[in-house]
Amino acid sequence: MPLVLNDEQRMVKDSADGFFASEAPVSQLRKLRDEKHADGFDRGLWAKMAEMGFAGVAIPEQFGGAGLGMVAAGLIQEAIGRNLSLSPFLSSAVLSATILARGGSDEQKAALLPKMAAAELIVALACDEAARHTPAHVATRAEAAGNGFRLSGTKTFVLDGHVADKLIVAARTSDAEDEAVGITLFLVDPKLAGVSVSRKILVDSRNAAIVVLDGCQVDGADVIGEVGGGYTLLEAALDAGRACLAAEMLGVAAQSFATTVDYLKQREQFGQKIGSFQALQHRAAHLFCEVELARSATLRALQALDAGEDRAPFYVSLAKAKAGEVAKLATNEAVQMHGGIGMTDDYDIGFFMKRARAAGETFGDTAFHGDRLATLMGY
Amino acid sequence: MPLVLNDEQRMVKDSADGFFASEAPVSQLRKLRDEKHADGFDRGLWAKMAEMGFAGVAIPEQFGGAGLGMVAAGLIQEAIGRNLSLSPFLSSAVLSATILARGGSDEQKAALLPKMAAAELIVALACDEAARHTPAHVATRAEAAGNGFRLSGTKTFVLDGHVADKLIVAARTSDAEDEAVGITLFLVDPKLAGVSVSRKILVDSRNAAIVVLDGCQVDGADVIGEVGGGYTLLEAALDAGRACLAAEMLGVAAQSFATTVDYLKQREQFGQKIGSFQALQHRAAHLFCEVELARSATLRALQALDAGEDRAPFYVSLAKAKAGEVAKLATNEAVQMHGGIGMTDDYDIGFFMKRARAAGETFGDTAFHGDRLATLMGY
Amino acid sequence: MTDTDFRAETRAWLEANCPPEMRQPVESDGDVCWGGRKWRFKSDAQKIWLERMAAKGWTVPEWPKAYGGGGLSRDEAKILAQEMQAIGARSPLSSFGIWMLGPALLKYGNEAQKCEHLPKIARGEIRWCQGYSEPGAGSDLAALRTSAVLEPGSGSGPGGDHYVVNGQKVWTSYADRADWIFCLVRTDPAAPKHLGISFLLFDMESEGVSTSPIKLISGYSPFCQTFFDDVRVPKENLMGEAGKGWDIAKYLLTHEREMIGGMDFAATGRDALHQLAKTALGDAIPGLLRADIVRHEIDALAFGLTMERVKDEAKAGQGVGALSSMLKYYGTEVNKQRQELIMAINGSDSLLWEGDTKHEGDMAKSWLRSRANSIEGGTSEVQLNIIAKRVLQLPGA
Amino acid sequence: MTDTDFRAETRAWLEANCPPEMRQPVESDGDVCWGGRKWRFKSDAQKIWLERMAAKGWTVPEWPKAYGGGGLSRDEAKILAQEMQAIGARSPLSSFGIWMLGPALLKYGNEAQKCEHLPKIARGEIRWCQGYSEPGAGSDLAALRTSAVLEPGSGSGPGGDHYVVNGQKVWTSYADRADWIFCLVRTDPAAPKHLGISFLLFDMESEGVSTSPIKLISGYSPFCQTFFDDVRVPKENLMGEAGKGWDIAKYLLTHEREMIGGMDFAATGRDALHQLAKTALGDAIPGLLRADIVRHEIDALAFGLTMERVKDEAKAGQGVGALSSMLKYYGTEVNKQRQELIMAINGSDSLLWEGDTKHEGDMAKSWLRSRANSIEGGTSEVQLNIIAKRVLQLPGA
Repeated sequence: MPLVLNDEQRMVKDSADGFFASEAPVSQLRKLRDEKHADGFDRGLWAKMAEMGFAGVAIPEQFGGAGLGMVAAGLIQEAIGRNLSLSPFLSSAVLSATILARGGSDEQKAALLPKMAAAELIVALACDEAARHTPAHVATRAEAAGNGFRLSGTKTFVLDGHVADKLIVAARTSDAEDEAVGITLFLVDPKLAGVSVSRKILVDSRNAAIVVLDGCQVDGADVIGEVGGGYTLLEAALDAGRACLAAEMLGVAAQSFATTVDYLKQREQFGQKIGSFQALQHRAAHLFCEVELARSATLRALQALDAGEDRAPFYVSLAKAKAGEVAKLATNEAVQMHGGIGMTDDYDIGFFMKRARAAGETFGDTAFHGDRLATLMGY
Repeated sequence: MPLVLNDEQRMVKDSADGFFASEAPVSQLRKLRDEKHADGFDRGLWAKMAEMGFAGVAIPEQFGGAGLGMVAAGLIQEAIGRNLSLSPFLSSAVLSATILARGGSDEQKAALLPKMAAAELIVALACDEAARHTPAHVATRAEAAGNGFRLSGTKTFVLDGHVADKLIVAARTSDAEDEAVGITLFLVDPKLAGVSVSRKILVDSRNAAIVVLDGCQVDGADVIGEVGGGYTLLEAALDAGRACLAAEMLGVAAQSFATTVDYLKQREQFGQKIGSFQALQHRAAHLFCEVELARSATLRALQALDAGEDRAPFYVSLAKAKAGEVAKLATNEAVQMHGGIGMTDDYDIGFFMKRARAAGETFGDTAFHGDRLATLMGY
Repeated sequence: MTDTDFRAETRAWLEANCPPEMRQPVESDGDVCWGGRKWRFKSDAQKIWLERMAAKGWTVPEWPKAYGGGGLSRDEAKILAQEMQAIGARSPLSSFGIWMLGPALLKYGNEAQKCEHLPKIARGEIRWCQGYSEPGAGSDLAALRTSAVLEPGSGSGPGGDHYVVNGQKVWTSYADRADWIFCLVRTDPAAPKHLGISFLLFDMESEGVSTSPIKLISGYSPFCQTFFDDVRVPKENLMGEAGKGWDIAKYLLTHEREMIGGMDFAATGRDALHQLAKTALGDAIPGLLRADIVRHEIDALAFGLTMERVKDEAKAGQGVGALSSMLKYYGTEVNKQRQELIMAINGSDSLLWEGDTKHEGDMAKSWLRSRANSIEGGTSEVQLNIIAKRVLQLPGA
Repeated sequence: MTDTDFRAETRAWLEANCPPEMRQPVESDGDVCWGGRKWRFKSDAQKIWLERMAAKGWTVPEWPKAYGGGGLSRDEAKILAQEMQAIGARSPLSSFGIWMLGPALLKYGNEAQKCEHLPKIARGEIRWCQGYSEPGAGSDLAALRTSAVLEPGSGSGPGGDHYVVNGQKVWTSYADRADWIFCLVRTDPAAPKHLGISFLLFDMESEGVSTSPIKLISGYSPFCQTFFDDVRVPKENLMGEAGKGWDIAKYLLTHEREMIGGMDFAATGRDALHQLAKTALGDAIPGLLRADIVRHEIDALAFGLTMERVKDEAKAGQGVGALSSMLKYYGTEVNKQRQELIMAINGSDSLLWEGDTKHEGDMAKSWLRSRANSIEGGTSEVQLNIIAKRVLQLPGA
């Protein structure tokens, strides 16, 4: 498949670029942060994202979604990255929608996906248990009890957990030699007895809750997919999320870079535009190349997911690793080249650096994905 | 101990700097290379190095040496690095002298060290067996036989092996759980039956022989130190060699850097001195810092060896790792900043890059010493 | 007194006089005493410790006794520092007066200025801030435009007794908490850029001075914008000659560079990064992260040794000089890298910003704070320019 | 013809016409045919293979048939390349004529020049070299001083029929083995630097041309110094207009950049670095080396995808353009890093230079050769300048 966007994808790109720039620019992030908004995002925006078809981008048309696939999802999240727009897009529309669309029962799909596509229901994924992403390390237990299971354990870094109407929880239903075996995914209502959700505000003004499950009772019908076979679903969802995070970081990097190049053309020091200093020119030119490399790797990963390639995890890790490094470099260079003003809260560039760090950390950083890449190459 | 040279060391430095610049400049290396010299070094120079006390720098005064220690040895080798001077200094005066001075019997010391200090006898160390340095991997066997041992195995990368009057060979006298145990060091005459030495010319115009031992019979009196306890001696010698290599790479880096700065001040392009281009200025300024860091780490390692600190191996690996990276950077930047002329054999800078690579590889590269450093930190 | 005697005496005095509370590790901002008229001591112990140390002149051990210092030799000062470190004693007083203005006053101030200002710095009575950068004159410091005009004289004299200062400074550290400012002003607008600058000292309570804190991306506000609106400053508050302020500024910048570059490494009990990693992650450290940590430690250790070597060489009179830019540049880059790795080691925990637990947000804030290291006190780019020009003497640099 | 038919036909033709020997991997220099008057075919098979391919125009598949090309569409050319790769067929002919002069002739040459030179290039009869750089004019190519002066006319005409060329070129690739040179010369010394330059073609056997090989640090001599001493060149050998040579030069440099940047990645069967490491070291790869390899592979893979994307975008008409500098810069840096890592993986074996075994010295020579990648065809610094100026449009760049 050629590494270019097709016509449909270019339309998605144009509409996403326009939409987020006008409806959810960085100033909205600043406002929501400063007023310590209870949700941490604007529900009006989220509703509009449903109207645009964005909330249902990864949901099949038969369940009310747009069924556009991962390249389209990535283009939306790239625009989100350019504008630092806040919404439960990643948690609900990408991660949870992928799990339900792939592994949900007909009843679960019919009950949940249309509402998710319509932005009437937010579903969050509770997977991580340690500070560093290790998806197979699941200590949360699901013991058979009543006509279902009783869940106990603590989940950290549950993106948008504080606003979730439903949680998807990974828990261990049996022990096995291989850590990846014996994990089951459950739909959990956060209002159930034995579930407590505490919001944590992060450096990038996004939220990731801690979810404590203390003998919470769920029904057999709340199992997603097969008992003990949840890891495959989980990895598929995580890879979709990682590829979209790569796209978001690409957006963060590209926008920081564009802002910096503009600044280099305006700011004067020592009687000339600082953009005329060759040392800065060379660093900017190098950065340009790096952003282009991140773009290629990201597009390839998203395409591989859409095509269902066996090598998709390989390309996803490549994209997440490369885009993570590039976003880190681009935002740090942006702050440095802006000098003092880049360090002030009044100026937007710092928000990009914060988001680059958080997105880089989410679902595996460059070290994680570099190691995964090496393992996938049998190395 | 303060990180400065004392008066004695400064005298050594001055005399070594002057000596090698006048007696063994890069042009001598070029000449020996071009005429495919049989020895690969000038025996006249080596004799003069003995007169100067350099050949005996690490040999105690009671055995005819200068007994000046490792800081002094490092200063000599730094000057060697600046001038790319060829001699068996590292192999005989540092590595082998360290082993014999530390572990040799009184007879061995009396018989060998004075001649080594006088440059009348060259002793080379045969340790490595694999392409990547792994000193404890010794497959060469020493089976008890006659009134001594019978040695069989193949040694690679025996520095100056082709001109050695004696070899020090590491061989396994017993198997042990820990690879480091059961290694014994032997003095071997390369003219013995069952020993074959083949010279290999390296990229830096130095030599490292392959030594094949095919049931070569040695005497019990040829064992250096204790049977099975050779590894400690070996490591001590290797650390002395590594610290001196760090010093040599410091010299290589500093000289390449100085040459490059001179070139930046002379060469014109686009109507101005290329040294006025800020991108090159910043790279040169960064390189200046890196060379200073390598200098500090190297001096600390040499001092730690002289003081017999327990942490000496830690500092040696730090110095070898850092100086290796800096020499690589400095020589590559030197070639790049020289442009086309730097790629020509007629110009000297390429010799520095070649030596930096070979010295970086010798007795463990930065990856080896970074890993060793981490292990020493319990990590 | 021999060094051995001095050490024994010092140890005994510290044991007797350093309050137990002042031997606890510094935990929060208020634990570090900055002094000044507005300072509120966090505890009696903090106040007593400052008074006792100031009485001995040991807030500034190497300054002359005549100006409130301890009159110690360099070796004695080193012993004092070692003995304080041995019992974990906190520094009794931190201030820009001690680190920056003091050394400049000793070198460039007149006797009256030294007698007036140095003892107050030593006793923590007056807290100073630095008025250097201006909007539009960041790295290009000498482009500053804050003006100081001598008032017309009354009658026949050559001019009045006061300068009238107008303009705006930015990045003034803690201007809102400082009592006095040392300030670069332009006294001769007609002179070439570097020559029309003078060095002025004045009270921040003077009429016409106002400050406004700048909120940083870390959420902290250590810097202010500072405005001068017809501020009248007595003529005798000029330090050095009029028009020679740039020399003093350069001298001070050198001090600042060394301070910032060495800051993190001077911190007592700085843990090695691999220890932090082992504590946080146990033995299962991802291969690429381990490699990054090892490479960082190599640089950090070699840099630490270089700081040591530069000091030792200076003491031995062997230094190559002009190395403060190297220390500033490399030290801040190493520190930034270290903060980046601390974040990586701690994964999602490092991202916490606000929350109920005590130290939540600290990690991210330290990381963000460190980003400024390579900007403040002369950017990394300016340091590299200086090395290229002064050390390497490259053309046109 | 449909692509499917074309593929089937091509496959059958290749099967029937590509000699088995020409399906073996390239092992040494002589295995690659460069053509020209001085070429000595290594084997009959090499000669036959060239003749058969040239007869079909498939040495230059996309050139028009009229000029000796194959007249294939881009898609057809891709199919041909795939089918050749599938049976491991060697390229029948490599040359600067094909890669560089040909495209420029097609764009800037007149009909007579195209008819004269293109078929000879396609058939491998004439081997070309490039006369660009001069001593003192390396990165600053336009500073060249080789002069071409029109002979005074005989009688009343505006000038004679010949240029007289004097000067010196350096870094002329294989000038000692080439038949003709395409050469930048200064025809108007009075015009501004970039405007006085013309593009001249002439025979290397002309009187007054001499070459002297330059020995490189790798031991190879792929470049020469080339001297022109009153070389008479017919006026009609001027390509394009007099004084407009710089435009042609820039066009050609773009081609050269893409070629050098993509060189290593275009190589058939390039092994991934981790495979080399596993083969050389087994599973016991030191942690830091493994990390370096992984990081390199990330960059190399992302760069490979970028090469692909740039081509695909160009085809789809979506390209951002001016990316040849990016490919040249990044591709050569990645390749240099790769060579560095191959040396590290192979440890002391990589250092071998001369010896009895067949491939001894190859690794070190490839490593040394790669150092020139970021210098030849415009240094990395020049590429970064171009990106800053043309793509980012930074001021004063």
